[in-house]
Amino acid sequence: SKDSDNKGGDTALTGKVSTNGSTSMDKVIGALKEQFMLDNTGVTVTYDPTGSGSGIEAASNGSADIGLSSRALKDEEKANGLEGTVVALDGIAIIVNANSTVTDLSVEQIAKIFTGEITDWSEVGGTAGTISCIGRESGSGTRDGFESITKTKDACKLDQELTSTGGVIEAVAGNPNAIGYASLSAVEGKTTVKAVTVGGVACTEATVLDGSYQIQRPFVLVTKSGATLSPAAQAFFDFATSTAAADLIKNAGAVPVAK
Amino acid sequence: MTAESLTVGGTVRKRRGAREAHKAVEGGIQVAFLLCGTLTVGFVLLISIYLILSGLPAIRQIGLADFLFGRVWDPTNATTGAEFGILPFILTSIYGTAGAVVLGVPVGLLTAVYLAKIAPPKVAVAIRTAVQLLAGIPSVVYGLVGMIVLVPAIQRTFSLSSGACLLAAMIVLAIMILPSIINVAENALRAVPKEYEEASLALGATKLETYFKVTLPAAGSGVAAAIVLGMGRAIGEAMAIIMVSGNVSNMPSIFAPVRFLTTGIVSGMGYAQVGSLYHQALFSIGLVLFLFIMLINVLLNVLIKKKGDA
Amino acid sequence: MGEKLSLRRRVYNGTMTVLVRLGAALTCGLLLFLIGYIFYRGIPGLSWEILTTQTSYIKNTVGILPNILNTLYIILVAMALVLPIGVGAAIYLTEYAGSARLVRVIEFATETLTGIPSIIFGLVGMLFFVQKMGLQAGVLAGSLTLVVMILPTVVRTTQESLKAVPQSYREGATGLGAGKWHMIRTVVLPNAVDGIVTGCILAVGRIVSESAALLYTAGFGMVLVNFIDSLHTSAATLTVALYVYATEGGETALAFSIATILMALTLIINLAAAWVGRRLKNGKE
Amino acid sequence: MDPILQAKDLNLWYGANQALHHITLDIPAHEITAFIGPSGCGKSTFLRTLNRMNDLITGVKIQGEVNFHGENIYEPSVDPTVLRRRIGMVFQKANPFPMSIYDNVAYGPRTHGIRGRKELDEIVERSLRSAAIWDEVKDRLKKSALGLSGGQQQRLCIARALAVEPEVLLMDEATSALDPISTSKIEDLAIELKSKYTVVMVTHNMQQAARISDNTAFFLLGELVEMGKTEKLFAYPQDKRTEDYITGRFG
Amino acid sequence: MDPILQAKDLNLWYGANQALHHITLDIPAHEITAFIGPSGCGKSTFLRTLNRMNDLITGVKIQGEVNFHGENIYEPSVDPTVLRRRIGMVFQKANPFPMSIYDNVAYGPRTHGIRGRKELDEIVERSLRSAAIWDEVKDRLKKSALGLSGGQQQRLCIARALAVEPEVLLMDEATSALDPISTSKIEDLAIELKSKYTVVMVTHNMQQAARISDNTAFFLLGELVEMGKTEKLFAYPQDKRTEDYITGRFG
Ligand SMILES: Nc1ncnc2c1ncn2[C@@H]1O[C@H](COP(=O)(O)OP(=O)(O)OP(=O)(O)O)[C@@H](O)[C@H]1O
Ligand SMILES: Nc1ncnc2c1ncn2[C@@H]1O[C@H](COP(=O)(O)OP(=O)(O)OP(=O)(O)O)[C@@H](O)[C@H]1O
Ligand SMILES: [Mg+2]
Ligand SMILES: [Mg+2]
Ligand SMILES: O=P([O-])([O-])[O-]
Repeated sequence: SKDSDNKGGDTALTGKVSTNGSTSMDKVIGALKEQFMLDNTGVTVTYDPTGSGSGIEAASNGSADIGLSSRALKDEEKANGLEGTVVALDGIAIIVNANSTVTDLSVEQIAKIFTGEITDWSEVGGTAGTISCIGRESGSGTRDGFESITKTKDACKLDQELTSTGGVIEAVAGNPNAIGYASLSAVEGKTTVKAVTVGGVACTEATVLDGSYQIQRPFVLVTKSGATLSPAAQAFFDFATSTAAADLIKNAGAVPVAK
Repeated sequence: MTAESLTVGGTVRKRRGAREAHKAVEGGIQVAFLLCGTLTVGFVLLISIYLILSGLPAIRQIGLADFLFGRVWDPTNATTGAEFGILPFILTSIYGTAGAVVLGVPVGLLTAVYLAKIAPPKVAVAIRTAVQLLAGIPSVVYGLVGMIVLVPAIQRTFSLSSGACLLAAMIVLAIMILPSIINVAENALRAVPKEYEEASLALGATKLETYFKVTLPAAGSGVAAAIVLGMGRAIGEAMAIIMVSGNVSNMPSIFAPVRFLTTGIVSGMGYAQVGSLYHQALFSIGLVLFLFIMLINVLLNVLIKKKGDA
Repeated sequence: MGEKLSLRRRVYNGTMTVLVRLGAALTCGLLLFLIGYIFYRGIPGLSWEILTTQTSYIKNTVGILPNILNTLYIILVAMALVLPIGVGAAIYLTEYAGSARLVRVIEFATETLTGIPSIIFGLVGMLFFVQKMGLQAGVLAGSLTLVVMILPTVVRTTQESLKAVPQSYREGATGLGAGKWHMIRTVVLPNAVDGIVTGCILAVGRIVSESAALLYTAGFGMVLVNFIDSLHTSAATLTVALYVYATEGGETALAFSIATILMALTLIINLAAAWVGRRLKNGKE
Repeated sequence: MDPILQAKDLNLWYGANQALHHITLDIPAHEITAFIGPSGCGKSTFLRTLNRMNDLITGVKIQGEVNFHGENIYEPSVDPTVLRRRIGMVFQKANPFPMSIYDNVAYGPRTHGIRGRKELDEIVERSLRSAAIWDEVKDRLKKSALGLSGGQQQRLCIARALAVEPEVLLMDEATSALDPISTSKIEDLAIELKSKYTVVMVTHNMQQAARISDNTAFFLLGELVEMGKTEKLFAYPQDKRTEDYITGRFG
Repeated sequence: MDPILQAKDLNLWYGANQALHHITLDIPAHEITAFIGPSGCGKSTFLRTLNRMNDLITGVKIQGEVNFHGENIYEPSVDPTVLRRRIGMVFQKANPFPMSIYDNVAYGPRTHGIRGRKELDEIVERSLRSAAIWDEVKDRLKKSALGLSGGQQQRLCIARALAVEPEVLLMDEATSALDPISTSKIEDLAIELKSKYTVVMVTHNMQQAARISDNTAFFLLGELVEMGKTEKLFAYPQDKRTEDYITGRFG
């Protein structure tokens, strides 16, 4: 297939591939582009972690070759001539401070916490303390995924509204009473925060892939339907969606979907 | 001797061409420098025009009153409809600036008095160097330290659910405006005629009484200018406070996570779709911020002019 | 005559003395704390490794070489543009301008630019340089934005040093039949060079510490690219990288290491400006 | 009568330069004493030693005594602010504070702890009356003092000095910047004041010294050349240098 | 002989203030002409009209003519840089550039396009010799001119002016900041120079005018009161005001 050609480096690709969007995809895209650039030394792949909203827009107005979204495209976006290709699935881990005694929450409890119905950790089995909800800026794919699944759309009462996945992790790490949501890929391996089980199911690649972990969403590459990508961008796109990328994606903490 | 001789270089006729080329060069250079000079004016116009052009459409669509006085900012709410009220941002910016002034001005003025009147020259030089350094530290560094040190400290001290709040931003801003307040105020204090102090001392006032009851009031407009300058800095700061203020578009209160005009722009910019009303509204916020700054500039000019008159 | 001040006045004086010293001590203490804390957290993380590599997701290592280079590139491009414009504007104002009104307008514009917050420069830079002129977010768009922002610094310091050049030098040169530009080039500018250098150092300081104006004009790119490509490739400077690593990547240790580098740069820049400033003073005496 | 102020073998240095040499002199209470001498001879310097205003200048060194009511004011136990309250001063250049006329006069009393509105009102009125300026300013007490004419400003400064009820009033060329009418007002004022206060004045104007002072001291190059009753000193100067000076032969 | 410079009914205003009134005067070639008069009478102003140095001051308005070799230098077609090359100037305060002695003298020739090393060397030596300073500086040509004494600096400035081979040398109180020895060196120099150049000098020092000038013009309040051969003007002043001035009765 084409990507194996690239790997062989027979076709000397050159140029620049710009990607722009989801901050949750930081790890995944970071790993993919790095490998791709090792394989194709003539190509530079850039990644601007700006958020899913502007990633989708960047793809549509052409300021980036490939947009990155951590939520599925909406119908109206598709109608506007955008095409989404899922590269991976990602769990949205519900994270609490490493010192928290809470280990499991149901989706309903999570929803009540974020909408302000439950305000103290003692109500969900933790040590008493006012819960601090940390969420994402509107426009974030992670927020979109979280709110749709927990049915809390536009109803969350947040203590902090941060512009990035890492920001949420840091804020939860620094606050014993905090709860937040963040991409599984970014949470894996962190010791300062821990992911609670949701309805008894831990957030892992396996549970995301088999669907037993409910709070999940896709990582999407956004392109303009009909428009042709530059050879370099096309090669990167093909590489990212190929099985060859699966290990990279897995190592980055997400769940590859390529068959 | 003919008229020509003076104009083209007298006896050395072969230089006539060179002379004329030289004259052209002189003219060209003057025009080039003029262009450089007017470029600054061009930049100011560019900024004003772009902000107005890109800020007005959203305001027109949202409605000026709803935009300025709306209490809810929820630009992507699909359930109940998006809302674009920036009153929380405006008030937060005002409160935050006021807080920074309340915290920073006393410390700044006291330091200025110390530097201008009390400190031994060598100590004064050392402190002045320190103050300059404080002014040069990048704002993200303030934000970083605020995020790692100040925010947890506030949370623990006041047993809050989260320490990222208006107070944290006020403290960071207060520290950031210190250098400009100290500098301007110190200069103003030094400019107060010695006669005022002599008169006060001759009446039996102590030095400190003199500094606070005569010198400081006499430096009034300069001190005011220092404060206004600090206000301008505070209201325009973005990157330091985005890291400590919680970033939720609440109406301001001291322990609430809040969003400023500046941080509203920064955090929205990554997520708003270009061309959407949300995106356009961010430029409208920019326009409002710009108007605030212009107001402060005018104030500053008035104060400086007053100082010039006195 | 052994009479003493009333208790109330002694209390007032005592309190004020304490307050004034406290204020000064607080200012110094803050600075010492900031420097100390940042160095304490940042120095352990500094390594040759970090300074000379880029962040790798595969190897799971961090490095800030791209950001160091981006910062240098932006300094280079911005200074190369702002220096001639700023010095030119200052020369126009001090040496040529005939109309007092034009001078006032230009000086007012310069003052206005000084007061505008950097986020506004970022916004307009994005609208104009990135969107309108179609430059990609990168070193070029970022530098152009910064040129607008730091122009007043260069104009003002240059203007001051031009004014400090003795009028008698100008008269001397003119009396020998030198044309205006020749005179400026041969006797005025060489004597103002210290001030121009000070202005440049200050401007470099602002470039190094700037972040808000660069987010959407220079971008967040963390990839090593060569100078030419960097012009139109998203390129995060050290400050932007600090912001990204601190808030998005959760790399606090790395953020403090960058902060350490930035503090050291600030220190060097301040000292350099002070040193040149002193030389300027001595030279003119 | 005992002298209220007495300098004994007073020497003063600015850094390494000696500005006063062995000054010994008595200032009688309730009289006007004038210091005359050419520019730079040390009149102002000496005047300022009398209420320790020289303390404020760095590098000043003083040797000798100045006794006020027989007590050396340079003793460490003396608080100069208390001293200055009792020995007031008016400067060559009128220096009202940039505040209202009222606040200018009230400044001293307030500093010394008087807060009562009524009491302050009384002091302000009394001081302004004593300084012969009440009628001119009584309708604009709340206006800025900087709006007054030079002569009015100087009288305001005198009122301000009187408001703390000093015993001695030092005046350093208090009229030299004024027009003749203002000058004569202040001269009249000085004569009136001496019933209650002791006045010491530096003047460049020999006519003025002759007109209003009771005693005159003549300084030259940091030395006191001669001091005596004014009529006597001008009529029969004891020292050749004094004679040269008052007959205008130098200075 | 025709005058080399000729002012005709020259008026000059600084803004609204008229500083020169109807000056009409001839300056003969190869002689020394001195301008005298009390401070502020317009001597410098008039001198600077002769090579258009007043062009540099904003707000100056000039009416009338100055003819150089019969040609009006205020014609629009005249290039002032060419004019100033031919009418050089030396200022009251020596103003060497902060460069080496050599570069100071070479500045003018270089400005006018001479680049050749050897040619420049020659010009520098010749000019320094003409200014009677060669021997004092020949071993330190590469050293900064600011290291010279005041008198040497002034002679260097003269050398610098001579290096562009002017026809006229304007000197504005060129010796007033100098000690007597330096002054007499420059006076001797002026006398020597007149064989090749025309010298116009402003001086405050009447003895100097009397000693070295051939013609003297006396200015008062912006007017030319009288001009004539120096011996005659000093011996038999035609105007009462000239007489008062030169006998020291005012100014
Ligand atoms: N602050 C100072 N530092 C150093 N020297 C000073 C200072 N003040 C005055 N002097 C010197 O002390 C000498 C006496 O000065 P003083 O002002 O007392 O003279 P004066 O008699 O008041 O003169 P005038 O009539 O001009 O006011 C002068 O030589 C003066 O230069
Ligand atoms: N640049 C200027 N702007 C306005 N007025 C000026 C300027 N230069 C000189 N004047 C005024 O023009 C008048 C003549 O001045 P000028 O310098 O020619 O006098 P001068 O005879 O050279 O005096 P001096 O002997 O003191 O040098 C003076 O009243 C002076 O104040
Ligand atoms: Mg005096
Ligand atoms: Mg003159
Ligand atoms: O992936 P997001 O940054 O859009 O949450």
